[in-house]
Amino acid sequence: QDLTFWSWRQEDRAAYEQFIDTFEAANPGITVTFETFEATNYNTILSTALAGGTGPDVMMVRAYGGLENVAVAGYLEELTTESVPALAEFAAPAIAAESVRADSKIYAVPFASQTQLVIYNATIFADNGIEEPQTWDELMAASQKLKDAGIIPFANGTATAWQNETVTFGLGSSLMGKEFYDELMAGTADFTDARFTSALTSVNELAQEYFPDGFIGLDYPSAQQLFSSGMAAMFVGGSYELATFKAQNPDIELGVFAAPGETAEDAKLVGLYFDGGYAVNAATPNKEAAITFVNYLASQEFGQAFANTLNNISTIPNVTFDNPLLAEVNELNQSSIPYLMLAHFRYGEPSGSVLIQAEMQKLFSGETTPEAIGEALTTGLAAWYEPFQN
Amino acid sequence: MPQFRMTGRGLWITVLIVPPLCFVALFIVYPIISAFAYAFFDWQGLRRLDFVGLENFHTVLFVEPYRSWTLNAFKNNIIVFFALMVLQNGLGFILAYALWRELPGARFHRIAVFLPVVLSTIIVAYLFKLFYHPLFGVVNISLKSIGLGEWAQPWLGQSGTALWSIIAAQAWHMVGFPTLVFLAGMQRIPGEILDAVRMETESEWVKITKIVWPLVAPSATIVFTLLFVGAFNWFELPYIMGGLDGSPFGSTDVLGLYFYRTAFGNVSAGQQDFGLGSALAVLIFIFIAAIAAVITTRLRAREIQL
Amino acid sequence: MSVATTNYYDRRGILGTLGRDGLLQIILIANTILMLAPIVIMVFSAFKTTPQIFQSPFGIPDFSQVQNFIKIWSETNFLRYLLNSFLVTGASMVLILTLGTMAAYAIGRYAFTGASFILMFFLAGLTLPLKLAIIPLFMLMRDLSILNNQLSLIFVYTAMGLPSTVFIMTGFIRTLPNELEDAARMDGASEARIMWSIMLPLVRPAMVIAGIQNVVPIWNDFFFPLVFIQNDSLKTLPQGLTTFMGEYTTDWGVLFSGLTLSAAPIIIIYIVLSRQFIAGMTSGAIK
Amino acid sequence: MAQLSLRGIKKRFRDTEVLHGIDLEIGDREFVVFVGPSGCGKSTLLRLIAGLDPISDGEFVLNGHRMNDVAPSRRGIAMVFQSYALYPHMDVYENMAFGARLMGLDKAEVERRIAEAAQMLRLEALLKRKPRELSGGQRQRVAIGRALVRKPDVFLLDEPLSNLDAALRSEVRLEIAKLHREIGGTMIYVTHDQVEAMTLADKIVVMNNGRIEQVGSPRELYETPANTFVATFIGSPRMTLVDVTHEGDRLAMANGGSVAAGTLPGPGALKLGLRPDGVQLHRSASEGFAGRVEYTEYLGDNAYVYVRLANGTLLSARTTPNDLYTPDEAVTVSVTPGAAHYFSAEDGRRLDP
Amino acid sequence: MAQLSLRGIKKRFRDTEVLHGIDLEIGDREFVVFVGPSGCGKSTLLRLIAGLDPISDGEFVLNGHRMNDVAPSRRGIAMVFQSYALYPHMDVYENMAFGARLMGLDKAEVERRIAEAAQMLRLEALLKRKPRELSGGQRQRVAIGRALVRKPDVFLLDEPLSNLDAALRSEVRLEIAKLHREIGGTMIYVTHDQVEAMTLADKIVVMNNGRIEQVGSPRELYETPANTFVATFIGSPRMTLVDVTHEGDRLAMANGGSVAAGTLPGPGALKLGLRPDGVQLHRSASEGFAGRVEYTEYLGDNAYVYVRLANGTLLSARTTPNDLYTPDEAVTVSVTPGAAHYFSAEDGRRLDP
Ligand SMILES: Nc1ncnc2c1ncn2[C@@H]1O[C@H](COP(=O)(O)OP(=O)(O)OP(=O)(O)O)[C@@H](O)[C@H]1O
Ligand SMILES: Nc1ncnc2c1ncn2[C@@H]1O[C@H](COP(=O)(O)OP(=O)(O)OP(=O)(O)O)[C@@H](O)[C@H]1O
Ligand SMILES: [Mg+2]
Ligand SMILES: [Mg+2]
Repeated sequence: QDLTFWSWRQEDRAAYEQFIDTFEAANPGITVTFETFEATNYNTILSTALAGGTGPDVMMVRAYGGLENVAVAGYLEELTTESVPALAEFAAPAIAAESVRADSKIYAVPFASQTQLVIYNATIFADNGIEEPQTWDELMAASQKLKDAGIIPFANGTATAWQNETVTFGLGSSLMGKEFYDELMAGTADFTDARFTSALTSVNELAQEYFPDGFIGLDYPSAQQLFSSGMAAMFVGGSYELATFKAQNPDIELGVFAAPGETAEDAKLVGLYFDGGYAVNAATPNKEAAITFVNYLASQEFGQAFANTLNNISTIPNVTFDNPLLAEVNELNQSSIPYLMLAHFRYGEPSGSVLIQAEMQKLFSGETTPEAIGEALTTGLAAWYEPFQN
Repeated sequence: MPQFRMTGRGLWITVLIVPPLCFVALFIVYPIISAFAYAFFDWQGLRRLDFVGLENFHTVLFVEPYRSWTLNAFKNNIIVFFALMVLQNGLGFILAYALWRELPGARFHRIAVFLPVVLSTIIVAYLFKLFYHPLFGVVNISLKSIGLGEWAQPWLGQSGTALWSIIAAQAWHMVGFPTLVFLAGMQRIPGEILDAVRMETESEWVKITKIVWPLVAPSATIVFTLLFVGAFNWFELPYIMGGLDGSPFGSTDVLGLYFYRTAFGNVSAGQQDFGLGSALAVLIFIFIAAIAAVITTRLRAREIQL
Repeated sequence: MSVATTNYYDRRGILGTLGRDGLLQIILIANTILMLAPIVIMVFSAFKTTPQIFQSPFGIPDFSQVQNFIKIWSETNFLRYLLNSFLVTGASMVLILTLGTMAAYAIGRYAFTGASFILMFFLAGLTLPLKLAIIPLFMLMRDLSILNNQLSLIFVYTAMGLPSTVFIMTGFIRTLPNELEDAARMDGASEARIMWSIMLPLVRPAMVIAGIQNVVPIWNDFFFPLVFIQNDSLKTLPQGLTTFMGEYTTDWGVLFSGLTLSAAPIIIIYIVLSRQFIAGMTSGAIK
Repeated sequence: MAQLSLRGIKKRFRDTEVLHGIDLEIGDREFVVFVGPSGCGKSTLLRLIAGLDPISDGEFVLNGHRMNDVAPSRRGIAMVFQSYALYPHMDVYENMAFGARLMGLDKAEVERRIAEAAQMLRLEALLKRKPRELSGGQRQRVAIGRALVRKPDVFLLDEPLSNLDAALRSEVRLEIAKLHREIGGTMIYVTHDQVEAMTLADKIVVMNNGRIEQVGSPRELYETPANTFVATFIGSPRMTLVDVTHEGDRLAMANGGSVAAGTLPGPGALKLGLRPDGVQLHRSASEGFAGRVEYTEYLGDNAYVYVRLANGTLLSARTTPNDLYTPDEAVTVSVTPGAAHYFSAEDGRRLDP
Repeated sequence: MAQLSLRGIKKRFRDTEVLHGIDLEIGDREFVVFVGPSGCGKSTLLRLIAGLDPISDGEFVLNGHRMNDVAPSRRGIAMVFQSYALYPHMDVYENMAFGARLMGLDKAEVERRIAEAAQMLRLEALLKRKPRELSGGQRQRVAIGRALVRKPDVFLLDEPLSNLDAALRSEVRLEIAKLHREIGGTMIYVTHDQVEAMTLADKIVVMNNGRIEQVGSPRELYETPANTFVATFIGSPRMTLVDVTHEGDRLAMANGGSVAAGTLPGPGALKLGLRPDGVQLHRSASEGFAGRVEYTEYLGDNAYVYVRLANGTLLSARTTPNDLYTPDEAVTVSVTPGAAHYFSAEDGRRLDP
């Protein structure tokens, strides 16, 4: 049986082909063709193909709202602990990311988690005698020191819209704190909360001071470039950047830390989310083989290989990480809050991501205030997010 | 016999006209009409639900946040249209005028002016992104090197400059087109008419405004119409340079992006809605077609037989 | 009267004339530099490493540094993509020009009822947002069983190119002298013969214009291949390179060599044909 | 052999009728010239004969066969167009070969005919050239050659010389005359040049407004024009028409003298037609029409004096270049006996004694 | 007042020189006509005078002021173009007002001048029409009106009638003559029509190949052409040149008889120039050149007989329409005393006794 398997991870092609070889060796009679698509157009292509009835047998789907689009329309096969027993072992947030909210049915096997944190150039830190900061003030001080030394402290730019979200939650999660998150989820707080707005204030101060000149006009690839070339010392980003930086500059020594809170006692939180999952086409004629393949994708064997070759945090339980950096990220993940907007606010228009991205861009260019952002987020989301509708 | 000749001719015309007509009908008109039909249904993600009449149209026009998004994108399109009118068509006219005088090197200049037109939008977009780079971009570096360092800007990052920066890239890319169309128009002005003006005035301004401009009206019709259609269908350049969201905060959002984003969703929004997307597309199409028809007929009326 | 004319004589005319042409010449030169500089920078950058691009964007590179090109060559199916692009673009152009000329010939040459309606029908094709129709188009291709087949691209491109081709060619064909047609008729040529042997050779410049007009977007398009083509060995150059460059978003050097490689064929074609193209374009083809 | 009959031919474009019924017989080997003012229907008639446009009404018979519905290429007619209509992308040889090949002639025959035509028209050296590399006169010859190769019974030529400059014109005109003598087909020739019409034609057809005004030899038309239209159309400077009253044996002009009448039907008003060479001017004479010199034109071998007659008509008179008249001089105009033409005052028809 | 001097004017386009040094004086109120074969540089010279093209070498002086570097609009010169060059988007009034307004005239004055010009040219009824709604002759008049309104010192007209048909042509020609008499500016007029040149000019300038061949009144040119070029260029049909040898008091043609010589410098070879009206044909005569009639042309008031002389030259002779010669008839050609022109056999210059 021939399976087609679609993905937007063009950069992982070689690795996947290797995984597939392993799978095919273990399951004679099933062959899998791996096809990748340009990431930004993946949704369009997948929707089109599914709607046109020619979708792949197995596919990567985005998590959260992205999954719902496809799943609700009935294009995805429901996965259960019967069909894919391994699912029972997965962490609850990971499963939630691949389920439809209304009925909590699972539609995909989550494949990776991503962590929003601060990546730094260990060599530069060492050369300037800088330690991983424990408080916000230390972070500011360290940045100042770098700046004085003629090094750009942070490489980030915010011209690419989604980077604003990364920067906000990569830097601000600890400042906002777990309590804020819990209250927000419970519906007892909203974005006008002082914890949220003051975190934004701090993030903005840092950005204005220690991001590159004209960072609001700096796009994502350029920012990556600044960091990987060693011109900048830190980069607020996701754990998925680690591999990229290494690829761009094999000599770079990387370190990671969670952006600190006000005091050293505040829990250092990272933003955590699940990237996407492997789903099965509901209309596939090769359902059996597809389920077999998905089971493989949910196996620990695969998870381990995934972590080892792709340097990504597999969501499969009990995977260990050879790479010390990954191990460290995995460590940091133990103290996290979900990547807020993606995990909870991408189910309607306007989405929380769209709002925060736009509002942060405004803030960075001095056209709004943190308080106004809180207001804008709350009222904006109230359009569809029931807890805010009062 | 005449009957035979007429049917023979009719058959011949049919043979000529039907295959191309079929292509357009099958691969453009039919899919578009089916797509327009989406606008009358409610959608949940990719799933078509009930027939809802004009509700989607109502939503995109009158319900927040769509209303302000629609207005914002529409406003930006209008800016784009008028800006390109000046930058692309206006400059094109001037360049055409200069090329037309057959000054030394005109051949070379002609080839050069059209060269960017053959480049793909991706190339143009990447190039200009690099140029606008706040730290290493050619634009800022040049400004600094001539002592205008304080004019250096994060061009694509500010609402005040982002759209204009993209417009400038578009003008660079396409200025060759109106140039050549105008040039073609100018070359059809009889030389003697120009000599006649020169006998009457030395003023280049009078010559351009009172004689050349009115006489290139047919070129202007083509260029205006195509620019109008192009400006309101604008997609690729802002997509690559500003992103699908019209970054920063919607200041580069245009109807093309907005409709695409609404129909197909994007990474940050996640939501796909073919109903709203199609409704937008229908509205855009009706708007473009109506105005383009008006422009064309208005301008056509102004044209003069030489 | 002669007093007035004497006044004329005494004012200077040279500066006016020379200064004006001088100004225009300066505008032209500045514009040409502006037009060419980005392209030159693109080509230069293709030979640089990323840090070099950042540090000296204008610098002249060492042209022996072709590792960027080698990377593209060795890591992608570049040749395959290129051949596919040629195939798809070539086939589409042949169809566009054949069908477009046929329609334009019928509309421009024969007065029959409905001619202007048909012309309007083609013109409407210019303003339709085809991206929206991607799903119906996709289903159509599926029903025709040409998904994942270059025919799907060729058909869509042909349909997209026809409106502008008919638009350009109709105007041009209309301007051909009737007497040639009459002469051929007197010589005993059939309608098809007249079109093929007499008229078509004469509209070659218009075909070149229509050709270049369409070849650029078709050559560069990556949207439709993304949707219709999944098989790597069927991908076209822009699609293949976009996929490839997706992995190198931050390696500007590779990016630029990719851009340079994908632009090179069309720039070369343009320059080779520019003589005909400009001549055709400026000899009143647009009407 | 070519005998053409046009019988009651009418032509309508949409709802305007441009030919109102043309009857004409053209004999074998005749050289017929159509003249007439612009827009009178000459080209239209030619195109009907060629079969390029359908005949709305009436019949065209060629050698006894009704031609109305026969395709142009099957009529045995060749046409030389005003703008030559050479195929610009073919060289001279191919231009001539195109039609011949389509007739189904074999290669050798085509070559033979082209060689023959090329020799006759002195085109041998030009066979490999494209039309744009030829001068006007050479193009003209190629256009004729193309017609020749098909060996048609009838040649149609629509203002073939109008694109040439004066010198070339008279040269090519001579060639056409010679050609007609040599190949002897029937030729139908449209022009609005007097000299061409007079010098080439066996028979001139004067058309006006979609009707034939008169058919005749050049001499007939010049000497006995059938009406005022033909009278003023043929001859340059044109014939002067003077309104006179016939009384007794005198023709009197309103307030301005009289001249002797020739043999004429009854008394009354009529138009007197006077060609420039049919009048004399006198500085002092008792008899004749009174007038004043308006201006003179010196043409080298001739000079023309324009005289404003007392009734306001402008009359042209030929004088020798040595007779000098100055503007405003008073003169008397007398008529050379036998040189006067008489036309009806009502309908302009020739009045014959 | 307008006194034009052209001094050693040369014009080069790239590396080809098309005017090789033109010297010419044109007086106030003169009507000067430039004639010459196509491509000889007439239009070029006109454009240099107008200032539309720069002068490569030499000087153009108008009323004592050097004009080489003065802009066209400041020279006080108006030009009427061959194709009229009316502004298609302006109506007749605006066409005329455009230049006048640009001169800085006030509204009332512009209106007055247009009214005046319109009246003179009978354009009053057409002032609101666009050029495309006018006939050829009317357009011509508007173009002249446009020039008139600016009250220039000099009018330049480049083949202004070449686009008109024969009838309109002679009409407009008369108007131009009248106009010159009325407004009295200096007029420079280019044409290649003999009749126009002869009838309009005070002074004809014959050009050839970028040089002036002769300047003179029409009569001078016709009667005493300075060389064979002018002799054959002026007059239609053209003058026949016969190669003869002067021996004693006879001019002998190679194997074909001789005629009496006029007063002539020494013996030797020379070219004898004979106009059609300067020869007689005889069916039987002992003295004269022998030849055979080749063909005849009947033109109504004249007839021309073309005779192939024994030495191969084709000679044209005017006869009356009633003398009928048939092709191949043998004739003898005699020369009207005093009508012969003599030119040097080497350089073609007129030989004056
Ligand atoms: N296709 C047509 N449709 C309508 N009217 C036409 C058409 N062709 C010719 N006519 C009209 O028929 C009349 C005769 O035209 P035709 O071309 O025969 O004139 P002509 O005698 O050849 O004139 P000219 O000397 O200017 O060539 C004109 O009034 C013209 O406007
Ligand atoms: N812009 C130019 N560049 C090069 N050569 C030119 C240019 N304009 C005119 N000539 C050449 O100069 C010569 C004179 O041209 P001009 O137009 O003055 O001739 P003309 O006497 O007016 O002829 P015609 O009677 O045909 O109008 C011609 O040989 C022509 O080819
Ligand atoms: Mg005609
Ligand atoms: Mg000229």
